[in-house]
Amino acid sequence: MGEYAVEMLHITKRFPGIVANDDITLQLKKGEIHALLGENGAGKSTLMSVLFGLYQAEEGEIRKDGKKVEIKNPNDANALGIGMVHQHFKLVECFSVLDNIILGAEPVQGGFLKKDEARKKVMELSNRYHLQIDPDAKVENITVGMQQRTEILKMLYRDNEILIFDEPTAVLTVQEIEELMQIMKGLAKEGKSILFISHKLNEIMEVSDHCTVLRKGKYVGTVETKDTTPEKLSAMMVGRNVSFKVEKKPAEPGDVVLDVKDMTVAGQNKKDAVQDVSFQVRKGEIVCITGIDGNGQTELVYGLSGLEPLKSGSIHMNGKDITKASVRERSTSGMSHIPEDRHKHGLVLDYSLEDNLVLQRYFEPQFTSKAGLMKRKEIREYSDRLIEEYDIRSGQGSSTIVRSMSGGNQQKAIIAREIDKNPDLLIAVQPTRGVDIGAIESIHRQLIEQRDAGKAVLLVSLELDEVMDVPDRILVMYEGRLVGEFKPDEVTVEELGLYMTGAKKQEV
Amino acid sequence: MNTKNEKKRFLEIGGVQTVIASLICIILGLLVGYIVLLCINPAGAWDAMTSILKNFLYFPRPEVALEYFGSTLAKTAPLLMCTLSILFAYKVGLFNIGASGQYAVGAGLALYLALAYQMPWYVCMIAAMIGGGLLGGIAGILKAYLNVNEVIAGIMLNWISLYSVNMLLTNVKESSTTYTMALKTNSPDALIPSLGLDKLFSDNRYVTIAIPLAVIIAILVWVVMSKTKLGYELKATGLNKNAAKYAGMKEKRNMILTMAIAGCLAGLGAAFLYLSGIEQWSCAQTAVPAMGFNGIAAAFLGGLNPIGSIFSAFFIQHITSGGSYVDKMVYCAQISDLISAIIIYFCGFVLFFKYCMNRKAKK
Amino acid sequence: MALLLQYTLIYASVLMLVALGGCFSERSGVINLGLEGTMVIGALGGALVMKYMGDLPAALMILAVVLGSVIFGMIYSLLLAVSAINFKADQTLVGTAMNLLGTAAATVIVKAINMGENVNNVSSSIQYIDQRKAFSAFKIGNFEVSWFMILAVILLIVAHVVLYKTRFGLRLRACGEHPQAADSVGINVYKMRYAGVLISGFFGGLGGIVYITAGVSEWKFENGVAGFGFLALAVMIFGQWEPKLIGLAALLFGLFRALSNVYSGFDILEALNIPSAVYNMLPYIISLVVLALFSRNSRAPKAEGIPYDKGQR
Amino acid sequence: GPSKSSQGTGNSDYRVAMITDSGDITDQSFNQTTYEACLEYCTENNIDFTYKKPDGDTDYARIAMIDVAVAEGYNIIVMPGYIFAPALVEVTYKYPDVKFIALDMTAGDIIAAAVGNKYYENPDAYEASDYYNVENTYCAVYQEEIPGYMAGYAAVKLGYRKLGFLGGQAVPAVMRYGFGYVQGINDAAKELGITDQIEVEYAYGGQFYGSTEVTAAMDTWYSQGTEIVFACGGGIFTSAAEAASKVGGKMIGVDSDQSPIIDAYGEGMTVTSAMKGLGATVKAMLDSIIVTNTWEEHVGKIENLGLVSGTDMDVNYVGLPEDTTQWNENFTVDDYHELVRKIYDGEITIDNSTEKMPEVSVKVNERQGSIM
Ligand SMILES: Nc1ncnc2c1ncn2[C@@H]1O[C@H](COP(=O)(O)OP(=O)(O)OP(=O)(O)O)[C@@H](O)[C@H]1O
Ligand SMILES: Nc1ncnc2c1ncn2[C@@H]1O[C@H](COP(=O)(O)OP(=O)(O)OP(=O)(O)O)[C@@H](O)[C@H]1O
Ligand SMILES: [Mg+2]
Ligand SMILES: [Mg+2]
Repeated sequence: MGEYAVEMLHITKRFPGIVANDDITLQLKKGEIHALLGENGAGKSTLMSVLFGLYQAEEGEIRKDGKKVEIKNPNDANALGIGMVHQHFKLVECFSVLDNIILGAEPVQGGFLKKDEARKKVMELSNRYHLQIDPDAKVENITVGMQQRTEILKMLYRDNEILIFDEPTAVLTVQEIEELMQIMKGLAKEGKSILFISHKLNEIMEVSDHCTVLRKGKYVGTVETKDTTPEKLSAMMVGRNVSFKVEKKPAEPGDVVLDVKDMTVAGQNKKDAVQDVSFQVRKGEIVCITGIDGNGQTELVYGLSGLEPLKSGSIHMNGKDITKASVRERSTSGMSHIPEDRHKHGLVLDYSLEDNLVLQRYFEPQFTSKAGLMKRKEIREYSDRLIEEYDIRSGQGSSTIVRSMSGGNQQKAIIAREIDKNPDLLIAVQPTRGVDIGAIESIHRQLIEQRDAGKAVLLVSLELDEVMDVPDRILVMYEGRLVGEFKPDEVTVEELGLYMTGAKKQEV
Repeated sequence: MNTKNEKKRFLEIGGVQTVIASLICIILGLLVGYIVLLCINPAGAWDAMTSILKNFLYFPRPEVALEYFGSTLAKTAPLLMCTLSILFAYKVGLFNIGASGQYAVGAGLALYLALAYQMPWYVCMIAAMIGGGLLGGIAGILKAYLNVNEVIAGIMLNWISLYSVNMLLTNVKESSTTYTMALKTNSPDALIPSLGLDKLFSDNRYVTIAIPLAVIIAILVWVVMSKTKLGYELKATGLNKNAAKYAGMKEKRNMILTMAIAGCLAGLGAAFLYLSGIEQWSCAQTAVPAMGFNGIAAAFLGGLNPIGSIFSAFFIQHITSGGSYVDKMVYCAQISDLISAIIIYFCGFVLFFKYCMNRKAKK
Repeated sequence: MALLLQYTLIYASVLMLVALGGCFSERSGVINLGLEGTMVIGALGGALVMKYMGDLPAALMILAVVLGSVIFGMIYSLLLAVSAINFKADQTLVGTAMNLLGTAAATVIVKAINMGENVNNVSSSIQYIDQRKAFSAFKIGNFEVSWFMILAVILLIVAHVVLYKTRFGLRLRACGEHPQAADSVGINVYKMRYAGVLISGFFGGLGGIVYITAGVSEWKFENGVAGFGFLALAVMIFGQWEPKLIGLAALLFGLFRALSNVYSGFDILEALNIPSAVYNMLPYIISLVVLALFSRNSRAPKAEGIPYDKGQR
Repeated sequence: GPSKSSQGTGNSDYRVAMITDSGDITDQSFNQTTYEACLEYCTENNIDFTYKKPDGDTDYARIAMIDVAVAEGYNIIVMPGYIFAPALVEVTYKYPDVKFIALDMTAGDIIAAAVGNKYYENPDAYEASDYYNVENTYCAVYQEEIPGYMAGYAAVKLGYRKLGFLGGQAVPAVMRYGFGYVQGINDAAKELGITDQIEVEYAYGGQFYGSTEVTAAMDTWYSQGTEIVFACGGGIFTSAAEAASKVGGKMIGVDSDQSPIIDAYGEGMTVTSAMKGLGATVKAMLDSIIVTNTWEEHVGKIENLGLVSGTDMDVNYVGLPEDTTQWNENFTVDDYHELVRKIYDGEITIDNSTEKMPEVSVKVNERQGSIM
């Protein structure tokens, strides 16, 4: 028995046209938390999928406890005690939490489910690891945090010794992230070995023992976390130094661009998601709305952009009443919107990049003739320009199908499209979610450039670094209401947290 | 090396792939069909297969063959319209299985106006188009506002239309038969004009301007889908209705519009057939018109491309008509249905073969 | 009244069985639009058994008929399984082709058999006058209960138990909702979908034989099954893909179908003198209205109709 | 191809082709009887025979099949059904050397096919012979109303009071049977002075085959007291027989003596059958062309085939089967012969129109639309 729980030696995995993993070696010690770091598309998820049996590597071998093993499918992985929390949760929405946990490893008698036995075991695990769940709740009705805990319980239920977490924190709130870090540390202390993927260096610094860095499918190196700094890590990952502190001049707010009064938006359930919210955004300032996911930010943006009607209240933009205006009218009168969910709203994934880049302006005379024919040549020129200016990387340029692009580049395309519209008001919702640090830097820079060009920017984010660094003003949202307003340099993260969880309140 | 590259590039062209994939499906279908024929009666299999494939060429005299070529074309026109109807909706992410019902309604209105009110052909044609469009629109509204799956709504509407049209057309049927009155004798103005086209096909009077019209409409559909703002919007709605809404498109309206246009196409198809006089509606009909279902096959066989559909619709009609020349003393009448059903089944594999070729070409 | 009940139950058994078939297939993620064709082929299987094994003792014969029809139904459903699961063909197209193919194939086969026996017998009918008598379980006055009705009820309960109480059911449903999730916990999605489609062949085939023996002792295969497969799909949706509700929906649809046949037994209805086309349309109109009212929160399996590709994420 | 099959194996210059109408040769009715008669005759005489089924229920498709048959070298074309009228109008001039036998074809059918519905406005203004080639075509129509009448008359005389008529589709031949049946019932009831005791259920199935739906409707009839049903339309009798077998109901067969096949559902179920000699006509015509050379006596005619003699039952084209009809003391074979005589002599007249239900004094419950 060696010191490694799992070794992945010289793994090479190719996809048509790309080497996703090129001779990568990763050794996971028993009882350690090992972080995996790399830009979007560096090959992290692929490597983990190989370990979990979702893909087969073309070259290289996997060793478990020093012995060579074959992992052909998740069943094999399970048998070897390897479990994975996927980047995109793999939960059946209409099943209960309990059903999701036992799926694939059901206790049965003659084919019939023994739910009581399963429930007992799950609740035991839940108590032991402080993983709060409601076993009978349907997954579609629970928070992302609980979904995450369900995924973790899924692994523990199978007595897995090696746990893979693929970007588990991308969708969690600060509190939930903190909780998760504690859970991971606890698991490691129990002797479980953990592989942890994240784009957030502070998390890696906090929990991991080692960190392996990948770049463009290649192995860059493995370092001991306690011997390194975020700066060093990012340099390893991107190949250059990345500045974390956002450089910006003080704001010079001008006229009011967006004026929201007593806005109320209906929610999924009986309760209104947004209640009597009023605020203003001026030219030349970035206002950030923050709060824990599910406190009405999404609906607030839907209301602003016209995706959902208001129940009451009014919206004025540049003095004009746009309360009842359609999405299109808002867009043409100067509103841009970087949506929260780029796959749901932001992109037509099966359209080409150029078609996506004109998604908000295809109807303008420069792209469509009077007869209704699309001006293909002009569209191509426009798209080529944006690709060049915003450094959108893709396989076949303008004609690339967006689905095949990496998440970070998809996001860049949206940002390019929305900014190039030259809006008076830019609404940016979670603009950096799931994007690597190099891209985060450039997105932040662009938001500030917009501000400096005299635009109004409304940022909606729950990424605390972003909330503290980018905006000029912070508004905290809790249960559909605005409960606090701050200047970034006059408030601490802890203070914000109190407002976000409803522990403190002020009249706004 | 160079030629290899060229070959590779040639294979990468979407159109080439579609044609090859469709040909593979046809060949597979014919092969399996042939095996079935062999199983039933080995002696007549070859003759039967050639009769099906020859269709009008079965006639030794060229002028007769030409005449029946014209008839095949006359029946291709409505099939092409149904194909376009299905294809159009499919491109927008909707499955218009209701084409049959829209077709029935088109036939109902066209024939009713022609026979009860002696309306001229263009009025009947427009009415058929509107009728089909309305029915399609209903399915669209149900989908857009009430989230009713359009396939199921389409199936229900097919039957409702069939029974309603039967009831309506009973008012204009021949007094001693179950058929609607013949247009030639009862409402000659309702017949689509030939403008001399019939002369090209040994005076086949069913060869009307419906045929070139159908081809023009196919080209029009292609232009709309790939070149216009409307096509851009509709396709975007089909691929991601949330994104369409986000981009300020009226996604509900687009969905309804799509189904309505699809319905118009199917309704027009019925007008093309019934106003050519080649067929009379039987008011005792208990099966939904097969045209709509054949259209599904033709749409896939044509690689979901409007231009490809012109050829695939012709091919499907060609073998359907060819089926009637099979020697009925050797094989029973349903054998031709069987062969075309087999080919239709294999049409389901077109996209798969295309995908395979794509992968091969990329490698 | 007894007649209305009788025919309601007859139609309900058919619709229930076929809808359950659709339910299993869709729960696994494959839309089976080819149930109409599957019914015809299943009916053919059962009819052939009656033709060739009609001399068996009643109980054995019934068993053999059921077996014959379900085996035929299952084999036929492989056409869908192979194309939709392995070749990722469009399920709606394949289903449609199967409907066309089912009637044509059954007719060709029966004609070949009939002509094989007697060159001049070109009919596509199979007769089973005596055999059919065995299906009657017992009679209460005018009201005749057939073994098939009893079987349908049993299978309804079995379907419910399988779907909600067994490991197989849980896994099947997972594949129709989120195949990637199922795959990631080691469930073979392809296998489960095969199972779903084969079960739909089982039920579809059984529904076919029940349909053709319901009211006649001779079936002409040219005529297919008169849209029952499609009606069953509506029953399935109305029943929200749940066996219990499918049972109720089948009863409702069966009632309307029966009413259109026996309305002349009711003086009020006869006095109304409504054309029978209206009665024929009723089940379809009602299902459309019902769908319009209840589809907003439709609980269709999320992944139905989408081919599963292991490699794709 | 046609060239190949034109070198037939038959030993005659004549080659016979039959075209089916909307049904198939398996319809247990019109097409099937014609097909079987042709096949039997041609096999006996070693003559090439084939049949063609159009690929759709359209005149165009029917004409196409005639074109094919002629192209293949067939020179006697048999067409069963009024539905061929438009085809007849078109092809008889086109192929002067081919001989056409059209069954169930009235002059009205031909004229309506040629001039449209305006024929019905003024039927007397037209002459059928203007519209088709009388040099090469023989048409025959059966007087189905006569056997229909006989069946209805006999049923009432035999003691049945609640009767039913189940047609296939509402096509002229079926309607003539049905309307004749109702007239027969009415006349018998009048003779017995029991018109108030008689009730007739009247419906079309909408199809020429049995199905659960039709059985359900028949169950309703029988369960409400209907004693006997005249099932008239191909295989639709199976549904009526099914329902009858459950309650010991009775049936009347159609076209031929159907007692053997209907009685499979229950011993003694078939009271009688309304027959017409379709097969006999086909054979007689083929014989007149091919063997006896008497075609000239028939060609150009549109014959009404019904009663040829008031006394010799064997030569009549229509009638009831004497051996299997369940005669009793109220209505004997002799009474039947008397009835035939009266009809032949014109003492009894039967309306043969198919426009609407005949005016009668018994109660007729006519169903709106067909069952399917
Ligand atoms: N199923 C697939 N088919 C084809 N190519 C793939 C597939 N999965 C991954 N790739 C390719 O492999 C590369 C590595 O992808 P991977 O998902 O491992 O990246 P990642 O490091 O996890 O990125 P991210 O940080 O965005 O999650 C991608 O750039 C992509 O082009
Ligand atoms: N079907 C596919 N074909 C080719 N490449 C793919 C495919 N699916 C994913 N990829 C590639 O895999 C990489 C990672 O994809 P992934 O789904 O992890 O998105 P992501 O970049 O992490 O974005 P997000 O943050 O939204 O999850 C991307 O570079 C993408 O190009
Ligand atoms: Mg990843
Ligand atoms: Mg990511």
